[in-house]
Amino acid sequence: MTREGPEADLLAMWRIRAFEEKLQELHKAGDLLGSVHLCIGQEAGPVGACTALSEQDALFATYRGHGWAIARGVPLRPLFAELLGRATGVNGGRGGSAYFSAADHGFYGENSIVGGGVPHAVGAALAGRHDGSGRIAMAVFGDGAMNQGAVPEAMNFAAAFGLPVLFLCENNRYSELTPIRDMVRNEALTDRATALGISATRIDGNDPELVRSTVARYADAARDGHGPAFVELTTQRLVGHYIGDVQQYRTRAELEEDGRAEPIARARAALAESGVDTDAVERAAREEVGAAAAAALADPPADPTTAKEHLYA
Amino acid sequence: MTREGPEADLLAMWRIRAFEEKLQELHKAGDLLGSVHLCIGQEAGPVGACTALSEQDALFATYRGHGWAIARGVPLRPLFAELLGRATGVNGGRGGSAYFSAADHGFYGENSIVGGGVPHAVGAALAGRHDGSGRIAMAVFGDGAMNQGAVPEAMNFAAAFGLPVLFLCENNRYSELTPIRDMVRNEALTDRATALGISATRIDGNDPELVRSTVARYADAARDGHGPAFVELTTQRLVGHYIGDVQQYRTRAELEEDGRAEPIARARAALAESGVDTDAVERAAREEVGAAAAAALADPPADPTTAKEHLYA
Amino acid sequence: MPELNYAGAVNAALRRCLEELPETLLYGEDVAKPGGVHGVTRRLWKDFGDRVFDTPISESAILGTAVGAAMMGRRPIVEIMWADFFLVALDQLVNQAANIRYVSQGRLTAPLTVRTQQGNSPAACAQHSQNLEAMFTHVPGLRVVVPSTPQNAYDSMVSAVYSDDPVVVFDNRTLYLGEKQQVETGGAVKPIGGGTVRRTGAAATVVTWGAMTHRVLAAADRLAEEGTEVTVLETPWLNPFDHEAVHRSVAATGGRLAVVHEANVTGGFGGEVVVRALEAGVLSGRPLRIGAADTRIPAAPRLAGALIPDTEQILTELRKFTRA
Amino acid sequence: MPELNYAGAVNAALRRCLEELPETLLYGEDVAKPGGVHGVTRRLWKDFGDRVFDTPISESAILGTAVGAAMMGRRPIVEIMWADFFLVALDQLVNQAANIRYVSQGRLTAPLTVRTQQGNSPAACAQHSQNLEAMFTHVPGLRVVVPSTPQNAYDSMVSAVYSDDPVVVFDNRTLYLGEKQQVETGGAVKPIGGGTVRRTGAAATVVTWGAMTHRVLAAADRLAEEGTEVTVLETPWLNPFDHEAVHRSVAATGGRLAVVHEANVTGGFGGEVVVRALEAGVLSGRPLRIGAADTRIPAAPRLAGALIPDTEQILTELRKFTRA
Ligand SMILES: Cc1ncc(C[n+]2csc(CCOP(=O)(O)OP(=O)(O)O)c2C)c(N)n1
Ligand SMILES: Cc1ncc(C[n+]2csc(CCOP(=O)(O)OP(=O)(O)O)c2C)c(N)n1
Ligand SMILES: [Mg+2]
Ligand SMILES: [Mg+2]
Repeated sequence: MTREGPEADLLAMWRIRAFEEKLQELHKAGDLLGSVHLCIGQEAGPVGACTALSEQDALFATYRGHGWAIARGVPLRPLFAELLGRATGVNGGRGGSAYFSAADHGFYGENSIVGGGVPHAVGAALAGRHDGSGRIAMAVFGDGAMNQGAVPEAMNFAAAFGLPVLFLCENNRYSELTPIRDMVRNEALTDRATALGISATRIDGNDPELVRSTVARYADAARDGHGPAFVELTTQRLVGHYIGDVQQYRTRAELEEDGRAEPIARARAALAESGVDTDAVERAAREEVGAAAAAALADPPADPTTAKEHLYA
Repeated sequence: MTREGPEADLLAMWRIRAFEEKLQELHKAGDLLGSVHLCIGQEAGPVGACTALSEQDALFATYRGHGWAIARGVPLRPLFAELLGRATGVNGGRGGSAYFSAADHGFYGENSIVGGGVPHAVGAALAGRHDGSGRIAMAVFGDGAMNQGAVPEAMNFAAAFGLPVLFLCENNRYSELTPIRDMVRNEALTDRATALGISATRIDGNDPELVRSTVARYADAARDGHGPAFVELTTQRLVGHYIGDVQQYRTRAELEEDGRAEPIARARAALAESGVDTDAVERAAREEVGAAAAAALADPPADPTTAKEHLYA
Repeated sequence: MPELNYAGAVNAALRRCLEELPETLLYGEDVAKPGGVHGVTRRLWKDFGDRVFDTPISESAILGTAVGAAMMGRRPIVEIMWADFFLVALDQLVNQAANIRYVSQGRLTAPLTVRTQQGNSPAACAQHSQNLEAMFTHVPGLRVVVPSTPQNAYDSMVSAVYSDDPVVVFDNRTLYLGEKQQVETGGAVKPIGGGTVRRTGAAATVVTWGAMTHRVLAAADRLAEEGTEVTVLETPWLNPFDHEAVHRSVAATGGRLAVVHEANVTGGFGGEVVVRALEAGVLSGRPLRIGAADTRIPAAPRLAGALIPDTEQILTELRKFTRA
Repeated sequence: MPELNYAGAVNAALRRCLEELPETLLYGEDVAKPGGVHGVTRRLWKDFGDRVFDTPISESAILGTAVGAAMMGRRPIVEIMWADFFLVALDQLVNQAANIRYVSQGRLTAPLTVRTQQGNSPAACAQHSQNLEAMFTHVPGLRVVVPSTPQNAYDSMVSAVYSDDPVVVFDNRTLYLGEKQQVETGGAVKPIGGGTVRRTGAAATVVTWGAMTHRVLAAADRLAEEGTEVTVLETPWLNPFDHEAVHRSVAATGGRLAVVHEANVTGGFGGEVVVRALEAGVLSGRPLRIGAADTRIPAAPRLAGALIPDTEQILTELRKFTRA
């Protein structure tokens, strides 16, 4: 299977969804604790966008970042291990579900402060301007984050200096339990980027190929010195804000509609038509994920005697 | 003389300018200490906007707020007294040049944190919605403040809830010693308001009558439930950011052009043509200001034994 | 007296304030229709209409509008969902709210209450685990309270809202769904300040607040079984803080003082409690400070557990301390 | 050795860092073309081109981009024009920079330096007068230094920039244009931490930092004329803080310890210094804490003067203390 193309995309999306579904199981079983934010339904964004990035590019995500880490190529076992508090986790259990990083894979971290990572991406782009790497950076954040002051500050900073950074807004229509439409007067979030002089577009975020080509185009422009860009991905989460959120704030009709729009259902239908055995793709993903989870569960827990290490140089 | 009309406006503008020029003198003489931000050249904004407000409306300004306080009707003697650290100051010397208030006159304070007062105005508008006062609120801030996160946060908050607040941006083209054009990619600052769903316009901020009619129109709309508005006033300061700033960052040509655009020169020329004795207007303002300053200088200094009072209820 | 858990007690206090004080408003992220991410503000939106509302994710706007509304005579109660999030908007409390009364010589006031919750819970990340009360107790002009039981959560919330000063109320989310208690609702509004003697004993005075209270009491019970009785003074109000009560107790317990909080030790408010006792001349020998290690807080519960005092650690340290 | 005032010394240190470390960047509001509102960064933009630049009034973006650039191997030096302005963007230091190394187990680091200045100057308003170092010393993961002389401003700036941890450097603007001093520029980079014995005497140990150092020394001189010699320990580095040096000195001065800072007393770092000495068992009798009154700072210099320790007040209190 190649890295691009609909079948590869489906596998990549399944890998993420199977990972998230496994977390649901682990949470139910009591192996996984705390607040865990799943991206079930939002897999097309990470899969499309990450395949448009180069190795040296820097990605900054949010607490809803598992899919982004996986799409960036972070191996599954140390990811599970991180969430399970194992010594073998990508951060030895220090980060947890909402705040881990895997710099080796260009994944410069989740962030559990809404908007907190967005200026980091701008800083990474600034670094790229000076270190000769040709790096671009990408910040991923939600619709709700648009209302957090650090985000427009970071966007303006990037615009003013023409920095090579892409702002990717995953608009899943909700911020925790509150719909974005109730929190803004103008729902066209791209207008905010345009107002800062940033090229902006809103696209179907459930289509990995469209995400890839859009991001690739802006990434090329950024590399060529045309400055930042803003891409809004319309998408949906099929599950609650965190594991345990029963989504009383959504109607059944809305959930059904989202179920039809979501990327895996769509990709599966399209590929099935062209004769691909999509069940096999799903099985492959689930096997990979299952093996990684089992291995991580068997990994040694983080060692409390090391808990004070690494605070200072 | 009536409250409105070109001659009243000229007097009101002269009152502000004479006040500020007196401060220059007092600073030179060592009576006035510290960082003092004058609004010389920017008098049309306060004069035009404040005459469009009602008594119960709430105004929130910045450290460059003397003119706004004066236009709101705060008497000159306690204003001077405040800046001179006198017990008779509007805040008994606690506020100083950059952070005084005079709530009795609907002047809810300067603020010396860039953008810090903008959410206060939104909060005052929110209060107005609940207290039956029919109050609207107005936040005044500079071009540079547009890049401070609290400002877009406050603007979106007002927009989302349709609150009766006017955002008045005094664009004097500089933030301290740095030109706004170097700090933004899109110089049309009104776009940022529009993007949030806020009606916005950019007008000649050196024309008090235009400022008044524009603000009055939006104030009426806000009172009628049409939500917030944003007015950008193009203007200029004829002096440094603070007393002592020698403005090396501005060319002589620019200063000369600003000298032609500034509101008092323009109003004087216009009124002289229609036969008004504008020198008499100036003299009247200077006399009033001179008397107030002299009185304030004779007022008792703030009493150090009271310095710990009023911290808590 | 209704039986309420901590969340229910706060809810009852908020309901009382909304009923009694028409100038109150209650807002924050997810507090209205969803009833709060911890369910604390459940049903208030239904009953009080547009005085209770959800906001954008804009902490500077939440706090800043509360300051502005308070200046105009409203009495806003706003929520910062996690204390860690204060840090994106601290200006509005420290540079703004705290200054208003002082600088205007009382012509303006800022009677607002900020509700938040803090501390570590299993697997919470480093950005959702801090205990930040000491940052606020260093700021003249702000009142600070860190309750621990349904009753004192109720009382301090009502007192906070009735106070004419800005008050920050720090809950701990691990307490919300704790045991129910008979809570005296209604009744006179208590003045802010003060604490409670939770048990008495001559071996030492242990001062504590917030979620640690329960661990300290459990440790003190165990210690009592071993024959050592300590006084436990719970002091939810850190500003105003009742230093005199501490000093009286320390004097009565041989000059021995221990302070226990969840915040990390260095720069924690425990240090202030100790120094005041020292300055008052009531201490004898070395005091004991127990708090989180001076590190960040890792997500893995086993790691965090090694850094944050639990009953076992408190017991061990108190045992050593009282026997020294 | 060049003769430099404090501002010149910082400028020289920045110049050296920009020369020696190509990965440094220097930015902030008005720091480049205008050379800084206090002239500290003058001419650096001319000489280092686009590595030195002016920014929008966006403290979250300034600090946040510095964090991001530092994670990628740059070594940013950024300015927050007034320490009070940290409060609009504290998240980026406390929730972000301080966590990076710890949480990533050292796979990522945040070697950034934040320059700021603080304290009161004549007629500065309440929002431009605070001393906030204690907020930062309570945060594990951040280094903190508060210099007082051209030489230690130079040294600590160089050490800060070379440090692989986030460091906050608090200047005091009243020192910038103070007396010139022979400053040893160049030379080996000193490790962070430590302090200086500024004078010795047996009557007491006085610990101080920042602008207060000069007032303390002046008071100590006057006290010496009266026949009482105190040791003055200047400790610019508050994290890491050399508690051992304080304890040795306290032990050598009869267990008597005074701490003087400009920040308000309650919750100030002085309390921590005292408690550590108490915990180390070197104190005897009551300590002395001198700092600003626990109020806001009013603009009128006569009012502020009544709240912030000056030489006279320090002298009076030290006199009483050493004679007690
Ligand atoms: C500064 C800050 N405020 C509030 C929160 C609490 N919070 C966590 S996620 C979230 C909703 C974010 O919504 P959105 O940006 O749309 O992202 P999504 O969760 O939908 O991916 C909120 C309010 C936070 N983590 N940080
Ligand atoms: C949060 C914050 N950052 C920085 C400053 C320092 N500062 C004071 S005035 C100013 C420039 C503001 O420019 P602008 O908003 O255009 O207003 P103007 O002074 O031109 O009226 C700056 C950066 C501040 N007071 N507050
Ligand atoms: Mg969302
Ligand atoms: Mg300006």
